[in-house]
Amino acid sequence: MIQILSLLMSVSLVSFIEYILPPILYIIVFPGLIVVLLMLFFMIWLERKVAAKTQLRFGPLYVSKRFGGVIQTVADLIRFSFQEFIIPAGADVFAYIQAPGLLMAFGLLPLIFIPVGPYYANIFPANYSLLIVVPLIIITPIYVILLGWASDNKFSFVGSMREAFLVISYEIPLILSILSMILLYGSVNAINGVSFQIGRGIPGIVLNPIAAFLFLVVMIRTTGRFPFEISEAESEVVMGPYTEYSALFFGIGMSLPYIELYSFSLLFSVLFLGGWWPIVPSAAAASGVVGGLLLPGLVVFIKALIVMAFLVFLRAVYPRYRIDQAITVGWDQAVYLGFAAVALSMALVWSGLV
Amino acid sequence: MTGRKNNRIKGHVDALATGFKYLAEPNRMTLNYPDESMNLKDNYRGFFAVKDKTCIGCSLCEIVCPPKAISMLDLTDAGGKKKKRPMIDWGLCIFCYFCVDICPTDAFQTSQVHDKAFYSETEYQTVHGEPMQYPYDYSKRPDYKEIYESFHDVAPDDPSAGSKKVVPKFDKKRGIKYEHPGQP
Amino acid sequence: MTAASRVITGITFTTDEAKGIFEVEASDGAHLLDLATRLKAAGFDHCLSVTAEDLGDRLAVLWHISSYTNRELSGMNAQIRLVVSKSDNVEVPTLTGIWESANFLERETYEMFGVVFKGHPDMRRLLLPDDFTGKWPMRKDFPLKKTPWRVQK
Amino acid sequence: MSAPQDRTATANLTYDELAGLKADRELVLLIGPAHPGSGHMKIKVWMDGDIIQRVDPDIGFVHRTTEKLSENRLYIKAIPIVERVMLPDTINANLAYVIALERLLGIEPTPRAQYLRTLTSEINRITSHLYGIGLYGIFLGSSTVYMWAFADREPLIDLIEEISGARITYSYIIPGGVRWDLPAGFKERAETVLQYMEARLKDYGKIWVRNPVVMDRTEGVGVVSKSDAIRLGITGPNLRASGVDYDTRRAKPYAAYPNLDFEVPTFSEGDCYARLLQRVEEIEQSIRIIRQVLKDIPDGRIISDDIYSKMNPLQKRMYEMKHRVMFPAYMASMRPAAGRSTASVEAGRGEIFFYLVSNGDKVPFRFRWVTPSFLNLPFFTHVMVGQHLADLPAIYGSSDYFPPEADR
Repeated sequence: MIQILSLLMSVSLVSFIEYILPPILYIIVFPGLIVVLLMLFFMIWLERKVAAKTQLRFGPLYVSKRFGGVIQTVADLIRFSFQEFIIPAGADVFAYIQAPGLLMAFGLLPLIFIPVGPYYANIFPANYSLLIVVPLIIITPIYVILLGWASDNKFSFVGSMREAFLVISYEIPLILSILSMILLYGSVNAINGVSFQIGRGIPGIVLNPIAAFLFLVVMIRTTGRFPFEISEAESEVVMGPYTEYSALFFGIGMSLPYIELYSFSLLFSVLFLGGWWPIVPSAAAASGVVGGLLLPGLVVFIKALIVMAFLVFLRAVYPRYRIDQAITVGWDQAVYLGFAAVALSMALVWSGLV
Repeated sequence: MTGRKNNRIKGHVDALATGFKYLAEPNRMTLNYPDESMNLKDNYRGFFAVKDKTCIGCSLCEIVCPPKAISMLDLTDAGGKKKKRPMIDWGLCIFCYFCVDICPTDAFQTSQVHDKAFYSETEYQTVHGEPMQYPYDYSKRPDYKEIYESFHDVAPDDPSAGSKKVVPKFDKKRGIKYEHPGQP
Repeated sequence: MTAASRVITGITFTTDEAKGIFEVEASDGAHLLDLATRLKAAGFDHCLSVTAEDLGDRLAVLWHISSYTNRELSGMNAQIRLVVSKSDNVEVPTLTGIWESANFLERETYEMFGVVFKGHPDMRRLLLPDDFTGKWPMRKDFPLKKTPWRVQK
Repeated sequence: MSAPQDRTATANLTYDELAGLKADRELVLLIGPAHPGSGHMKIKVWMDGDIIQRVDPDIGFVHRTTEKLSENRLYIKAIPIVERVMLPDTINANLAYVIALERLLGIEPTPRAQYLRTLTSEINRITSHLYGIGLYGIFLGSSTVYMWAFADREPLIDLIEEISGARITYSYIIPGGVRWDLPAGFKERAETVLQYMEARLKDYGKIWVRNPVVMDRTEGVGVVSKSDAIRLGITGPNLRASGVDYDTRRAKPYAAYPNLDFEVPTFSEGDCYARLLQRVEEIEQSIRIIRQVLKDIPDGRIISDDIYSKMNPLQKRMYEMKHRVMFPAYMASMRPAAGRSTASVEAGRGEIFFYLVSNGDKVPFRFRWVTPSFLNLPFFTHVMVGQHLADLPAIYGSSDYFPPEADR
């Protein structure tokens, strides 16, 4: 106890700003929890609003009418918080309660390993960031199966099995897509990837459009956007894995795809959209929190927002695929496309064009 | 537009382009109901009332009423004269206007009011638009005045009270456009 | 009904074209099956309705048939009528073997009128709830809560 | 093979033998009545993996004994009752009943009334098809086409509202004619709406009908061959999408249809996509019919002389002033002579068949309703078998099944 106190005493203001504040900032504020929450509010509202505009109607309007109903989602959150939380009679209570928490945790974890600025390397070890992000993203189906199984509902179980089938079928394309970018950038460190793109002046989406397209498709699939909103297909399996959940736990289930969408979009803008380009911090600025983390992070965030806005807009255009069609695409065409992406990267590296 | 051969890429591009077209130029057809309400056409079948002076108490409206929403009440007027008058149960009425049309003396006064709200079940049952007590309290008879105006005045419990009145206009591009007649 | 008749492939229909009635009466179950087979062969290819009429002490079971493919026959709703004496469970032969489209229609007639179609593959209730205890609601003797009405004479 | 009662009986079986025990792998899903994809009905589905083995539709959740109700009411009171089971196309139900009643009464409507019946019936057919297309959209997950279809019903509903004063339950057609005449300037407004509809159909084509995802989902799914469609007695657009060239409007002509020039579109494929295309084509044909009706509509009374002569002087004066038919007291007391009649009408979902029996009393002796959705029930028992679970909403949506209509 005394040791800790003395340690705290010895911490000067400078070292606080330099060593302790950035990780807190990173995890709690941006791109961590607070921005995730704000992003959730905004994104769900945007999705409803964009869909409504296409569909000849107004969308959320009456909560804060002057601002187009932008705090409708906050009102929904309040409603969810005061709803009764029901545990079904046949449910495995322990698993039923812990599964959404685990899902949420594994949905949020990848955010820590996605660098949104060169300063990131000073906070966390960034050398293997891509290698860590990929397994964290694709581990979620285990908990979705747990969710569906614990609910003791056939529709939940069918929905969670669908989710697992789909995520597994899109694992290989995802890995191949990221692998081709790793080959291209010559590093599993995402910061090096961004420096590569900024150094050449060409974003990854131009260097390897096949990988970018593939990543986009996997992103749509994994986050359950249309036309791949299959595991929660309302007219088929009610609400998929979340059928039996109510109150805040249902809110978790509803917001999880958006959180996944957020981490995917950040990764997409880092890997394919040139990261924090056009802000290129100098070596001196990169060592500061503002110049090395916040400003570049803002750029990455805006790019990610645009990607997310496009993906949520797809709801207004597409119906959903059937599960076997989606799985076939995942195991078949998408894998070939993945090999083509890898081959393209190898060809680019080999020929020395980049 | 019907035919099976389709270019997939063109199909995706067309679908996305159509979506963007409506996103850029939203063609909203919603009527923001409590804030705006429609000025309905003259023949709209809304609430109606019986003109007491014209009614002859023939019971035809009661006979023809499909949901049996009308029942004839035996009333005594100020002069001690007995007469039958229809009592309308708005909870049953389906607004088919069979009663209005079958009336041999055209004693029904119609209105375009369709969104009157009731607080309780007992308010459904009215004579001349005035709520009756349930069970029927014959001692509290309404005085025979023209109730017609009461339907046209916006009642305090009317959901569309104070709303902007709009007129629907057909439009070649937008289907229906709601216009504010009061505004230029 | 005006007594006109029309003959289609040897079967005489009592007709009233103004009212859209083309009727042939079956004397018993065997005759019914024979009639139906011949009508099917003549081109009546689907069953439009199966129903019954409660005639007091008897029950008339009706099959309305028409044709999708035969232009001449598709203009009429022919009906086969079989009158049987009324009891709790009236038994008549099913026509699902001849017109498969009679399946659900016969199930409905069973629960509403208590007509058991012998040989029907799936003679169960269809519309009424499982816990309904009354008997044959479409028969005229089914007790109703009646409210009186008046008619101007 | 039947399911082993004792679970330990399967303990010594090899994996392949276990897989052969179909009953053990069987999953029974109860879709409905509280399921977003079921409507007011329960569909009991036996599944083997993702493949549907057997379907048992349990209907009747919105059964309202309407046949019995109408057999205990005056003839005129059945008009609102028949409307209420088929809310998306009330005019057609109303028309079918009135035709049956007119045949009993021996009344012939006037030519102008016939054209007005055809006009409202075709507008109603468009709204009914839009309803079907919209619900098909939400079944496949496209909320856009759902919202579009329901919004685009609005101008059409407004058109009938101008004529009849109501939005859904018009009660517009009465024995002898119709209740209201066309308002002034109706033809121009109707033409505007038709042009709007035609322009919108192009956008429907881009975002929905020719959307590659929709084509993937619907092509080759839920195929009903021509012979199957006839054998199962499927009706309406679903029948024509299987290649059967049958339309009640042409086969059993009524109203003004014999005088009109229209086509009956058919498709030979019989899959879900064909049923979607069928509805779109029929909307185009309905637009064509409405244009003809508005061009050709004859002048004259909208109510037959039989009824007109029974009106009292005040009512006759009202008719001359406002072109609004008031009911003579005869409407409440009509007693058709004993007899029977049938009526067939092509509604949005298929053939409505009514069989009306009078024994000379003031109420019908027997009033048999057969509604198109009830005839389309074999979609559940026959067409869905062998398809994937995800195809169930696709087939259901494409058949345009409407539970209250089937339950009555």
